[in-house]
Amino acid sequence: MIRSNKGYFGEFGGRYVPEILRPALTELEEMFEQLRDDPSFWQEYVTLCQEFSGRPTPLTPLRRLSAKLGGAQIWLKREDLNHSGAHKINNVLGQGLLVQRMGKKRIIAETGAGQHGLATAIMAARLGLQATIYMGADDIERQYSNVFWMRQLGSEVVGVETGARTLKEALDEAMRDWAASVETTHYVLGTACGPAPFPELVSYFQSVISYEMREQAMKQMGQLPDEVVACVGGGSNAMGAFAAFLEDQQVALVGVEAGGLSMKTGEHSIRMLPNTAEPGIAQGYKTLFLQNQDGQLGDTHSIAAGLDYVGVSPILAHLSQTGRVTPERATDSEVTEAFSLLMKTEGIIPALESSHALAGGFKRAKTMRPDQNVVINLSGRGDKDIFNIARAFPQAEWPEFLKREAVRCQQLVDDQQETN
Amino acid sequence: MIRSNKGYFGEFGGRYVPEILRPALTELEEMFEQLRDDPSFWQEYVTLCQEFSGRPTPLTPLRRLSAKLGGAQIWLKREDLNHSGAHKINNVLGQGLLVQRMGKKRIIAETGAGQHGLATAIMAARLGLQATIYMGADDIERQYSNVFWMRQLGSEVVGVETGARTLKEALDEAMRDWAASVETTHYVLGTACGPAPFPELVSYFQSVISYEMREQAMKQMGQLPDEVVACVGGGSNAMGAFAAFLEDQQVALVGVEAGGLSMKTGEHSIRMLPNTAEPGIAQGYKTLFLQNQDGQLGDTHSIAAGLDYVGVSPILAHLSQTGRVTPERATDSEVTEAFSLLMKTEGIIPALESSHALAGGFKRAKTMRPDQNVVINLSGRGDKDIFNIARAFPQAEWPEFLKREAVRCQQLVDDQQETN
Amino acid sequence: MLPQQHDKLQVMSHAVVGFPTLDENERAIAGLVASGVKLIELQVPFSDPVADGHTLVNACYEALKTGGSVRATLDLCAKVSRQHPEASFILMSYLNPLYRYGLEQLFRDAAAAGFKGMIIPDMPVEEFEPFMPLLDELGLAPILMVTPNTPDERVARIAQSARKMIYVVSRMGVTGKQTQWGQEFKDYVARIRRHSDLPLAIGFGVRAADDLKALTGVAEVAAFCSKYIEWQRDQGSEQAAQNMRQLLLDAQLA
Amino acid sequence: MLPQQHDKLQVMSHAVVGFPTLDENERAIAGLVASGVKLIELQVPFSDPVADGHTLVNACYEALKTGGSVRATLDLCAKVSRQHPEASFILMSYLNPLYRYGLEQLFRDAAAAGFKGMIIPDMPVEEFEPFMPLLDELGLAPILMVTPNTPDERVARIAQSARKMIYVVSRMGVTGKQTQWGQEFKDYVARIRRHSDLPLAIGFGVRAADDLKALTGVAEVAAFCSKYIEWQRDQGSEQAAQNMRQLLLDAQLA
Ligand SMILES: Cc1ncc(COP(=O)(O)O)c(C=O)c1O
Ligand SMILES: Cc1ncc(COP(=O)(O)O)c(C=O)c1O
Repeated sequence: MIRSNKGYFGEFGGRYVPEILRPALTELEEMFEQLRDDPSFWQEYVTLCQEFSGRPTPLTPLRRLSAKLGGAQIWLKREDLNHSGAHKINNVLGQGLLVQRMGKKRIIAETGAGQHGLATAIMAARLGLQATIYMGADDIERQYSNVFWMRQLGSEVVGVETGARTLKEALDEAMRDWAASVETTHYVLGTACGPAPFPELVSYFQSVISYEMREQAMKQMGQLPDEVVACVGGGSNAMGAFAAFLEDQQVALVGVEAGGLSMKTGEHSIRMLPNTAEPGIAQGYKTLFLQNQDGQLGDTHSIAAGLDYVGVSPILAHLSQTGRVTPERATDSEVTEAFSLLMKTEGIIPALESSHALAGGFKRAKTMRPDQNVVINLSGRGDKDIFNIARAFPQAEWPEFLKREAVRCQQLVDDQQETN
Repeated sequence: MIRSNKGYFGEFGGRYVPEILRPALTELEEMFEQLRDDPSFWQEYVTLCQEFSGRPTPLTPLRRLSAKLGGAQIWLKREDLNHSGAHKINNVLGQGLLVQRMGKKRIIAETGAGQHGLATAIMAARLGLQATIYMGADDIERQYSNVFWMRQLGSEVVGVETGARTLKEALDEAMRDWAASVETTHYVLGTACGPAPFPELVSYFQSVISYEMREQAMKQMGQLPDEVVACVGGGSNAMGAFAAFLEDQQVALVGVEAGGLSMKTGEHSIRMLPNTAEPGIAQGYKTLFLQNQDGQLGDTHSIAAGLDYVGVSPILAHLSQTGRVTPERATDSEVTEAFSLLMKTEGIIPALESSHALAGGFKRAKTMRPDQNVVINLSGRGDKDIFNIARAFPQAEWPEFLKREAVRCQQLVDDQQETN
Repeated sequence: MLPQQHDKLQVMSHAVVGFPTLDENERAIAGLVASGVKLIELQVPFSDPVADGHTLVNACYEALKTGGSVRATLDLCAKVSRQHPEASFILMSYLNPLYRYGLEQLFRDAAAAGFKGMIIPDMPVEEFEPFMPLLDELGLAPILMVTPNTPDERVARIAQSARKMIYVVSRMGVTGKQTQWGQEFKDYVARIRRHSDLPLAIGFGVRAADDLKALTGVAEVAAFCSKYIEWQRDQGSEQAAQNMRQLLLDAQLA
Repeated sequence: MLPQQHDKLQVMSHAVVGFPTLDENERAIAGLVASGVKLIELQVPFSDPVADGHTLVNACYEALKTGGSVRATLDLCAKVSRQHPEASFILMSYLNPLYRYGLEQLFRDAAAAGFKGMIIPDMPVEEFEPFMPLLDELGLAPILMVTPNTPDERVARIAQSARKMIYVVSRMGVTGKQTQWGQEFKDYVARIRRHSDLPLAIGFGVRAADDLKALTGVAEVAAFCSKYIEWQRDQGSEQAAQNMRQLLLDAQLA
């Protein structure tokens, strides 16, 4: 695993936080420093992932699709089979172990599309912790199904009404809560970003993906893969997929960002390609941020809510600058195409986030030889996001169904109120 | 594994089908007879389940919940972690192997709630088969999200407009298709029912559940469980969960049926308790059917669409009559309570079908000693069914969200038509 | 009267008991007999008629609401076989309603009601075999089905328990669609005849005078059922009987 | 003028540059000065003001739309520090806008514009240390924050780079809520004084005359910011200045 230089990866990383948050981060860092080299802690974590989330996730060969594309053999690392439907649960379970060791009884988290919030709510229920999830009021409105589940799981979901009412504001609000509650509360950061030690800590837990991948590749391919491809939102699934291969220079590591509608400002979420993001310091750390001349963080767009983020893991910012990680992008329309291709050819429903990795991976595989192997990290499944996917594939039947279903459910709500 | 006596289990089972379907069933039976004792076939099946669906699924201890209820230790066999979100995929993958061996290129299936149809559509995409899924027109209307996925996966979904327009009619219609296409088409039956060899064949594939469970119990508990509990719709997940323990008399096997609203005719789907179903012959086999005096199959009700079925596996009908399997029931309200309890205490979202097993299992565990172990088969996850669950837990926010979402999606559809 | 081998083709038609009503069944049967039809199936409606096409499925669904049942079918047969001694009535049913009634009792009551034979699509020959002595005693014929994909040994076994006629399913599929009557079909009929001297009733896909013409000289009976029920449904029993009369004229079977 | 240790409590207040407009900022500051406020933070609005409460967050969001920026803040300071030589202006900003500007250049330009100090909540002392010679040369004071949970060694390190005053965060949490000023708080202030002779500015939770009275004799400065911005937002800058005047009278600080 990669190690920071006092929280820095090259010029990126660090801990730029209000003084009030420093002690909690220091405590977390010290605990992490002690545990990371303790093999029994890793074993405890792996066992938890196994018994609760079904790890190891398989490495699935895509025989029909590889033959159809006619290039390298394509394999999927199936993080979609995790409990909760995405890799986010790995990190959350790991942090849950830390929370138990710290003796804290309350956790908070920010969430955009709701995936990390849902994973956090699941962990809180499993461990008996009180959870508050901050979510932009506009995100709540658009991702109500995840809110529904978080509440059913017993978490408090707080809508954030400030600013643009989306992920950024939710993150800021969670920070504010933490500033007031830091002595009893752990902030479960959801990706490999934020102030040290979060980027390193989240990557450490997510690295279970690539350690499994490595072992599976040796068994199933008889060799290391030629390329590993992952989508990059905050960067946690990518760091998880890359971590175990960083020293293996023969394994190309490819991070696919959200190309959105175009390269125009505000129409994508690309941070690692030239002429996009610039170094900046915000949200507690230094990385490549999409921002304007005045250092105001910029607007982003992606068809996949989970990739719609202005910053990127400082580790990836560094690795892309050193050339170890190759940045790629996939546009919204390439993404929906890859999504459909995987579904129809292999019977797997990918998340729109993960479909970025598919689009990038398919493109690269086509240029490679049939004796080469590409592993694409399928970070999550799509069926948890039917509302998002129905938006990505507009069909007249869907709004019609929703209207009728709304009438039926309204009736149920009314009936219930009568009997109460 | 249990073996039939020429397709019969005690007085139940058999093959009561129009003459035209007999050759296909005989072919299937002969193939199955050859393969079932071939360890390399089982290995091929297990490998497919592993690489595509992530088996083995874990056996998750419910520590907090067990402590809270204060009885036996409760464990969940996590079929919800399968690809597609339920145990249905096991059977479908197994039948996929048979289809490949038979060289057929087309499959058909019936589906009620859509779970088996979805699993079939997934298998068809993965193996490159053409699939037609029959579904009652009313079920299509209420379970549109599954229809959406099946179509995205490339399957043809045919709405059945005859009769009551639900599962029964879809099954009949699939049979009719099969009668016309039997030489090129395989009928992927979705549960341990229907004419021989389906009950035995489906149970054979699903038995992977209990073979894993047995091994895991020895490793994790150091002994066999005292009870294994499963919900019973057609009976496939129950047979899957029971199969490996049939000879172990010390392991109690409990099948929980849908108690619905009450014991009144038409308000439940209980077939194995006294004064409910009677022996009958329909849909190709003999079993306990809910029916009236004149032998007309009856109306059923359950909060869980997948348990809403008039018949039951002939194997379970037999095993419940011999006393090896103990029938239980859970009412709709006991089910929603168990659903919430599991979510809030352990962070797992169960399917409503599986919540019947939870309700039954929790009730029994409470009466047992802390040194005893109950394994509940969690046949599927609930997040695939948000529409069903939202109906089971009426909340004013949900129809409001649906209305707004319908407007947004209508806009997208209209925009798209303009640009076309 | 039931036909003999090599008799000229006759049409067998159909009633779904309770469709559109029990009273209307009687009038419709009278109309059929008056039109010259001498073989009539009385179908017990069933909740799950897997071997039927949409027309009969929907007719069953309606018939159940108006009181169609095993009992009603026996009663109807008792009446119409008295009213029309020149016609033969065949009990058509799925197995479960009969099974619930009690098979032995049902066979006795069916014979007493005047039924001459029985078509039970989901009752395989193996299940009939133990009852053969009783059925022969009662003079109640199991009219068993063969299909294009029934293997020879099985045709032989079926032929052994079949009585009065064999129901030859014309093609793969269910009732209510069109069939081709080419050489392949004739070879198939010939194959069945090698196993039995019984007259053959051709079912599935007989929907027009041309079909009847094609079958004349090939088989002894043609089942003209779904199409007749469609007439009855859309035009009423009286008009359906007139259509039937015209059909027999057009097919030169009147 | 910036206070000396043991000076009587004075109020520090606030402007978000661009809120409600750049022009209005000038009038609001004139009002504050006329009311008797001699210490004023000029906040560069930022897209992600993590350490602020809702009032300031929303003010930032609005200010960005009306042209609030680093440049505008420097320009505003240049004007108001000329107009009000009796007042001291403090640059308040999150790090990124300054970092993008270039820190060294920013420090020079800020000093040239007349700023006397800087509050940058997300710039830790470690990042200031390399700039201390330059800042001392420019006479631009880093006003560093300490919080109740800052350990002693770190207070000592902060005290070393702090100039002119130390910003004492009164409690856990963010701006804009109420705080208790009991013994625990006094112990906390005493703990800070053990590390530095600089005057102390108390921030977070100062929202009424009673708070100011409680702090009189305890600290040299009280930051009265969120509440003032609420007045400005709800009642306009003129009324806000009058409220401020009344506040100082009520707190016996006028
Ligand atoms: C399925 C899935 N993949 C990827 C991401 C992006 O996050 P990260 O880059 O941290 O893996 C998300 C975020 O919600 C997600 O849900
Ligand atoms: C999750 C789940 N459990 C159980 C069932 C009931 O089927 P069976 O009794 O065959 O397991 C279904 C059927 O759709 C299902 O989806």
